[in-house]
Amino acid sequence: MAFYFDHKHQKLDDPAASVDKPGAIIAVWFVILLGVIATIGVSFAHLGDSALIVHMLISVVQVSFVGYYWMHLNKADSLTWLTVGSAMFIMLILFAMPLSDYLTRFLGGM
Amino acid sequence: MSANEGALKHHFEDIEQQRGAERLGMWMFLATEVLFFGGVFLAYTVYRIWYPKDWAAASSQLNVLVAGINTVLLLTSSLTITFAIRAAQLGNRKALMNLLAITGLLGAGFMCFKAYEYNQDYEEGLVPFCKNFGEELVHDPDDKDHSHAATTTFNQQWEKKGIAPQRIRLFMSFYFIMTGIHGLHIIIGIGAIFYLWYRAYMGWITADRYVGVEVTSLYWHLVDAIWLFLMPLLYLAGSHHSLHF
Amino acid sequence: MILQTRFFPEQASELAWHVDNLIWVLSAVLGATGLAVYAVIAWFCIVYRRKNPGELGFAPTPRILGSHKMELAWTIIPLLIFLAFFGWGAHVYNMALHPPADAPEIYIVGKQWMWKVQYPGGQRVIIGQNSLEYSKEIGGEGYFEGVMVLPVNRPVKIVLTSEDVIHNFGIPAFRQKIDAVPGRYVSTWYLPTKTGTYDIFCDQYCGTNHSLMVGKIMVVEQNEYEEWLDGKWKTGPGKNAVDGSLAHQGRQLFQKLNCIQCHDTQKSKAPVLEEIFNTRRPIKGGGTVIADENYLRESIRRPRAKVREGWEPIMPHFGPDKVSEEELIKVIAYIKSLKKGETPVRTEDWVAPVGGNTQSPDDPKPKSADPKVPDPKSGAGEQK
Amino acid sequence: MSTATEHEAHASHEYPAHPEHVSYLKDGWSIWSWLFTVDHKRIGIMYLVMLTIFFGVGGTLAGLVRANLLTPSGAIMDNDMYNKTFTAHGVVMLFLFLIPSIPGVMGNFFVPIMIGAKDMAFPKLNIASWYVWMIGASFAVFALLTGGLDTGWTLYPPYSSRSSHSNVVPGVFGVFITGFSGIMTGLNIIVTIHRMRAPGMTWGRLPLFCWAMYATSLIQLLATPVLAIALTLLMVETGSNALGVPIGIFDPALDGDPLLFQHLFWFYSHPAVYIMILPAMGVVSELLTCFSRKNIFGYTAVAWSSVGIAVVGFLVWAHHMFVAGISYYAALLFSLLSMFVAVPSAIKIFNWTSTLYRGAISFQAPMIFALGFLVLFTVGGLTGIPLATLGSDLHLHDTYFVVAHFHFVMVGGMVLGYLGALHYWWPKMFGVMYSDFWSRIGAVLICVGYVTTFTPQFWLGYHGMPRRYPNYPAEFQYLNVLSTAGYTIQAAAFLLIHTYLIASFFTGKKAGPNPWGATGLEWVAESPPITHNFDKTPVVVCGPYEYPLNLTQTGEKADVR
Repeated sequence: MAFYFDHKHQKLDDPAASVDKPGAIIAVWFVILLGVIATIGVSFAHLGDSALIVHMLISVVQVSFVGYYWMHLNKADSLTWLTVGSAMFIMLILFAMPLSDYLTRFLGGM
Repeated sequence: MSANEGALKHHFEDIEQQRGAERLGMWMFLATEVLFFGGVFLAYTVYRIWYPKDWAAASSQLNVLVAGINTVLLLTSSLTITFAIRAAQLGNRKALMNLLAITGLLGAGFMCFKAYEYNQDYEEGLVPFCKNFGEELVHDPDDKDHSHAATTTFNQQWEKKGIAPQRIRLFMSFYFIMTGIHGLHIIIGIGAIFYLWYRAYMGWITADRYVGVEVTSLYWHLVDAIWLFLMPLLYLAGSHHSLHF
Repeated sequence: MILQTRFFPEQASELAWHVDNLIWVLSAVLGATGLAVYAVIAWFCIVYRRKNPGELGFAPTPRILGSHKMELAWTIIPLLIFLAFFGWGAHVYNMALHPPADAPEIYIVGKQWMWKVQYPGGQRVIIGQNSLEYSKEIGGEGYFEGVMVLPVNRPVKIVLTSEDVIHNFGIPAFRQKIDAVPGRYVSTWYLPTKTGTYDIFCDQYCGTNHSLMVGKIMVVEQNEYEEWLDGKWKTGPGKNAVDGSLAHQGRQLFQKLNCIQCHDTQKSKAPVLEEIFNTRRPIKGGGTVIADENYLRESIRRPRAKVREGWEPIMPHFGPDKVSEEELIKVIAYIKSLKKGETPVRTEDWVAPVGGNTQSPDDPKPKSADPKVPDPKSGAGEQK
Repeated sequence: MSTATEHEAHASHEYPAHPEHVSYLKDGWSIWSWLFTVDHKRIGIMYLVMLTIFFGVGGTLAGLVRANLLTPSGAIMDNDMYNKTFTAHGVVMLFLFLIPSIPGVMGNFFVPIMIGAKDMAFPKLNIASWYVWMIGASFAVFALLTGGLDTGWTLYPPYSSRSSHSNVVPGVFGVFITGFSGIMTGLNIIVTIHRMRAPGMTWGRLPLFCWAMYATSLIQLLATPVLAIALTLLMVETGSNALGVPIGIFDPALDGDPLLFQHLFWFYSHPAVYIMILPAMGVVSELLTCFSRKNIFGYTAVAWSSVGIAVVGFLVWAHHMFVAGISYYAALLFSLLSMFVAVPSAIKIFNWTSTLYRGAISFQAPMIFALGFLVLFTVGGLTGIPLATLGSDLHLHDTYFVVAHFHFVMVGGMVLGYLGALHYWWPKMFGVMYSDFWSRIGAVLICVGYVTTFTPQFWLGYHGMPRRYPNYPAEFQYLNVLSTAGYTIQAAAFLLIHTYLIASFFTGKKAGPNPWGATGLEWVAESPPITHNFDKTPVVVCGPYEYPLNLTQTGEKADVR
């Protein structure tokens, strides 16, 4: 007997229910491959420094496809989402706050 | 339930609780991994903002073709391991074993290309941990006919273009640290996959006991995802005019 | 020993007064809070102590689970108090960071384990207690503890950097400290309000003799200060080396290092450097930079990193082997002081060696910083 | 099906069946039954043994530091030796004692029992974490014994990477390894609390110690990897300098930025302060309720303030860098956020105080430790405010004021919490009771010792005496001597405590399952508990602190039995 007190977030763990369709898996693969081609293409398009942003946007899209379909976030319970969310949140802090120092250092002060 | 008795470890109430725990544990571990790479990504970002010119120049020394091939290999391996889960869920042992084997081999292929690339960097004197950094003789890109022998060194070319060699060195050390750590993860992943293959071979993975495959695939997908960020950051930091082999 | 211990530390600068007020109000408020909590705890412990301590089992106590009103109260009230502290603290910090425009600049270079102070007039003092280490730095001019001297009631700007590792230039009597970060300039300022001799500490751990990277700062009257600048009045054996203002020494270096070969009036190969300080300049490949100390520094150490628009990256880079931190400071001081039409002609012949005492009267120098003439604006003349 | 039976064989050989009703101490006597155990209780005890040793080492080093500061010119050591001593003190105390202390011992031992589980979610990972920690510790100890480390525990480059010629790489590598052990323990505890709770153990009935351990583990999981990568980069730079091919990742001479290391380092090391203090806070919540026979005042507030500290604690690290040359605006931002992190601690203090209201308070040793925690941690917390305020930090930064502040938090807070927990759960862990009289004396002595040691240092700091100075202006001597005197009191108290605790094994009277009449699930189990903690999975019917109703969480009567 198992007791989950976040059971309302807990999807019943039935293997047969969580089998992917082959088509879906392959479709995701194609999407990500397109992303790779786009990434390489961008770097030939002389965007200069803004290429960085475009690259990162493409990568984020690719990775969210991987996470949502291949890592089965689409079938995950809210606890898994919470874990992913908190990791992303700390990542955000880790980038935003040091950069708030680096990008304003030359300004001196008011 | 009887089929589950074996898989059920003594301290869990039932197989479902155990699956939940193992899956959650892997996700937590992945969160840790993300932060682990996050630190070095931050360091990279800071210097890329400070030294865009130098890092573009350094990045254009790297082998984009190999990087592209590696990306495809890794993506395909992620594809196959996703199919492996499916096979496990459907209890198709043969397919499971084959898919796992393919996944592992694709990973191994990735590492082979990586080794080739490291070796190439070493021969071009682009390894920052070696004395010969930037000192190898290379053809001067300015004189179009490559008739006469290599005359100049990277250091000279960088000096001429007003690029500080120690910043190139900084980039290259980031390149080796990042790809090195990532490669280490790949090797661990390959090990895990072949252990899974062994368990599949022994028939310990069945339709209701596939969580091992699932958590391993989660790990493998994360390694893949990190590569999707590394590739543009390291190999495509500068705008390319021609593929450099 | 007890008598040596002052109850309150000296308050020798304007900022010290502000910081002390802040600290004491903080301590009063927080101390009161703490004591109140202690009083309540003590009261409860006495009044509600278990009457027969032997018995551990059932003791009738009320079942109190909490109160949202009180939770809200002691969440919001402390927060507001803390935010008030933040505001006040930020105000003091802001004050400490921004010097008045006319403050003369004193350059300090930290090095394991000494401070090298350079005055606008070119006077140099080396502070630190491990004399053996720095005797060579001052050309073996004997062993003595240098003393940094400042005039009372006159603001001075301090520009700090370090040759090796991170140091921290702190003066408790001024209630102020700042890290000396290698590879860049950081600045702060003082307004001494009280004559006397105070401690200088290195507050950032910097190695074996970290605790010997200390010295004295002496705040004196204006006239004493000028006598000291002239070298008439000594703070110790040895001499205050004076060979023309910092900017003048920079000028000599400017020629000695052949900067003049390109940065000349003919605009042959490189831009003229007159009055570029703190102006915004376009750079090759888009973007602009403000030509502040850190940019000038980078443009000497790594000239080709950010090249001025319309010029070729041909300037060789001057590493620490070619130009030491102190020399770099001099050149920058010169570039900052460079007015329209002051660029020397390329054919100007012999220049004095840097560092020696070149007191020859025929030595060309900007008169504003002639050490022979006590000049109240000494150093301020260097400003644009 | 054949495969299943095969696997059953495989699995049962993984987990040999345990004889019922044998205390975990009597369940196997060989040394291997300890070294290869997967029992969370035994692992906790193994942590306890090693931590006690390292705490002794760190304390001795502290004694050397204090002794050297008796005279202005350094009484017993030269500068180099002093630098290595305080570095060793910092590294041993932080990475080998404070960070693994309560999570390693009480976390491992009691979290599963308190939530009514048979074991941690990943027993093998659990024992692995101990071994990993030992490997890291041995690297660190090796580095400290062979030539030592003279960088200070903060390891700032470029000094550590370029200028210091001591065992930076092995030392840093040791710290790097211990980090992974922390991650393993944290992961284990989080998953255990999420997935292994007994029937009826809702989040609202979770003991506050578990809440605190949950928050702690959250920080360990999400902050430690950043330290790991920072140390990796530092090792690469230091190594490259040693090899003569310098790479300037943090070295300005080669276009690196030393502040980047400080950012990455404090991104971990400030939350690490909460890794150290949060478990102690959890313990105090248990002790105060038990010894005043009261429900905790404001359960939800105390529980969520732990999580709040964990989250906001990530946003404030750069208040360690106000004078380090960071941008003016970043300084403002971090100072503002630092004010927010002070609030949850205040909430806890107020709630704990109100918990005492109308209680039936008795003053056994654990309660004295808890009250000592309240007093000392209040000082530590309040003196943090002047350091988070920009204007006053200008003066107090890197002085003894900082030293006193974080010792009040870590020693006065964490160590008191640790000792309180040890005294509270000692009968449960070993089934014996220590001397009541001597334990009270010891507890009081400790608190007196702390106050005399660290209060003078606030004054030293305000007068501007910098950290890490073996020699100092003569006028500071008076206060330094006072501080050293305080240290001797502490040392005596620690010796006393260890004496009577060890003596309790031989002379102590046998303790019942519930010597304090406490209500937590751990007091329903035998003392010492059997290998699987409970005969049958307990069913929780009420909140953790029903002292007024005198009910344990299983609904039994909570009197001494």
